[in-house]
Amino acid sequence: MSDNIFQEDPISVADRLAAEALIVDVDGFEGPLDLLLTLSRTQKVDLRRISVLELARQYLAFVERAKVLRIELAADYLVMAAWLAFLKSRLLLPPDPSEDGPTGEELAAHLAFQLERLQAMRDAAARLMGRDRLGRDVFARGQSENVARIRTVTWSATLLDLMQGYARIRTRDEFRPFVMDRDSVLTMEQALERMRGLIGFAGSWTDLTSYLPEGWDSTPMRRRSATAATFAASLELVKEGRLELRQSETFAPIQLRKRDPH
Amino acid sequence: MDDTETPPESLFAAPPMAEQERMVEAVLFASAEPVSVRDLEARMPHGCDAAEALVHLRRRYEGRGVRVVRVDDAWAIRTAPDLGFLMQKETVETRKLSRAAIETLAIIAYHQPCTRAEIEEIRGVSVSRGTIDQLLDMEWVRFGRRKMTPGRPVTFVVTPQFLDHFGLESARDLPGLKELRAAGLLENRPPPGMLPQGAPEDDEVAGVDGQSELFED
Amino acid sequence: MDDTETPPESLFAAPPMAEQERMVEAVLFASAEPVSVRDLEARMPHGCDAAEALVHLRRRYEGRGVRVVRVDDAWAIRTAPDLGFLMQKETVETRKLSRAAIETLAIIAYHQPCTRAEIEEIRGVSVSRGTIDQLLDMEWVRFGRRKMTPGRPVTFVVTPQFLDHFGLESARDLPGLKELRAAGLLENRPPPGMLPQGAPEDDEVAGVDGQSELFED
Repeated sequence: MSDNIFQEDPISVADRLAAEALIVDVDGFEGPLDLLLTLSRTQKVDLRRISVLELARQYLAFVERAKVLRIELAADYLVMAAWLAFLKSRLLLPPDPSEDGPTGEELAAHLAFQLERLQAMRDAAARLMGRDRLGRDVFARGQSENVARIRTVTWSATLLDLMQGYARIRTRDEFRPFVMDRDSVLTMEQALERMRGLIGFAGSWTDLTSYLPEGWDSTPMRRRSATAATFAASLELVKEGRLELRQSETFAPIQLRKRDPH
Repeated sequence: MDDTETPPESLFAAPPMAEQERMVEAVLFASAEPVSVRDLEARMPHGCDAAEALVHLRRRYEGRGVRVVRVDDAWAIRTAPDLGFLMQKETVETRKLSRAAIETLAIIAYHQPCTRAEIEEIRGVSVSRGTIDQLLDMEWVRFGRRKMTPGRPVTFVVTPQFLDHFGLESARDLPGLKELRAAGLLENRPPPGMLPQGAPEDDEVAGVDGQSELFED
Repeated sequence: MDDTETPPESLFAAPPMAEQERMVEAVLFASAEPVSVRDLEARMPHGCDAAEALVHLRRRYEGRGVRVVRVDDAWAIRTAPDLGFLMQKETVETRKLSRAAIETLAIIAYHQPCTRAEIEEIRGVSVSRGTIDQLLDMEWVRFGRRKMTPGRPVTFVVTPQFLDHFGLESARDLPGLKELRAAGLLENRPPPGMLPQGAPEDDEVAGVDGQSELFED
């Protein structure tokens, strides 16, 4: 990040051409910030002294040119264009006291900070990749020793295996054909088994609902399923001659009683 | 080593012997196989005398923890025989955990404390005894407190060793589904029509079955 | 080691330091991976001081063809960087990293622990699926602890393998780290008002829901 002596140099024709040449390769940019960073280089100043207003002009001109050339720009480029147009107006017009929010200068300073930070990370990445690297410049032991004396098996798995395993199970559900979640469904077989165990104690008329298994009234879905299964199981037991059912009127509670074998 | 003839005259001077010794040292260290004098010289700058460098290097390592040894007509660096007892850890054989075990482990980690029935519910297949025994044996999983539900089933939780192995501060640091998806880990979609029961993995590797016998009560 | 308390009196005296140095030398030579002081001491006889032995060993190898290097809290022997040219045969083809992956890696290294939203904020574009996946797969990056900000997003940190690959003793030794910090370029400065780049942040908040699902009962 060395200071540059051409701080306020007006943009030369060559730089202008270079900026316009960018249009040809709009796909080569990794988003608006990357494009802004490239455009900012035409100013030939330290990023900390960049003219954001000038940069906004360049960017908007770029977007205009793209329109003329009928290059379709991705939405985020247009969002950035709209934002820069707004920033430009804030920077050029005297501040409106009725409007709150950050000033144009604050917004410009943050944009400059973002550009500087992105450039700094790119420089850092380049320095990192330029280091002496294992397997290329520096080498590990080629022949790690294996004295096969004790063979203990250890089982290995990486965090990635673990997460992929979990992801595999969790996404399997997304693709199975629709089936009811079994934990909210009481099957008739389950209800029947339960009722067989309980009817021995049903000497007198008892409300059917009191035979619902514990915990099954927690949600409407579970309650409905348990009621239906218990009712169906009761009908089955009536058919077997082991139970009597009665209901005083439509929608009245259904009651049941053990039927003694004659 | 028998090769004592002088190297051919060269237009460029060979590096000093101390430097040649460094080179031989680095090559022997990094090579997967023993390296012959000829191969050493083929790699080193022109005019080097690998045989002589080996003599120096060999002397330098006398009495050290490693030695320069001759294997047939090639050379290698090996640990000193009297220190073999230190290498026991190197003999450990590492095997990949079976898919069933990984999935079971993942469910315990994400849902702990977690009963066997819950694991089966999530995996959609029954969990063989060997799988959990294996995880218990590895000390990645231990028994948690019993659940206060009918039957008071035992639960499983992951251990500090598990966290240590996977570099986690706590099980809470495991990334969520959304984050897994964002990282591209959920991309491999199973073929459509694949039923949960339809995935009868190599549920247990043969070895695991054998192991379960070992841990039977 | 931080642990400076004197070891408990032992019936057997620890071996002399020269002998301990040999042992450390043998173990480091035998292993391709870095070995921690703790692992060294676990293998060595009771009462040994691997950290001190390492100081001696490191000095002994100064200027040699191989060097004793520190990787995080572990130690390894590696060839001297100036001799890399001899090792063409050993060079492993590393997977070519995309520019996005390289930048993402640098951002994680310099800003760690670092969330996905922060990476996106700095790069100004969303992080594609494969990018972090690739870094995780190479084991240069792993999940760190969750951030104590709304949504408790997961973070990424670099691994010892990353340090080993780039020849760094610790993440504090990243090139230019101090200067970047002094210049305020490692701060997470929130944008004044609304910037288009701020958008990924919301995404992270939505992540809470996905996350909580996992930890239901």
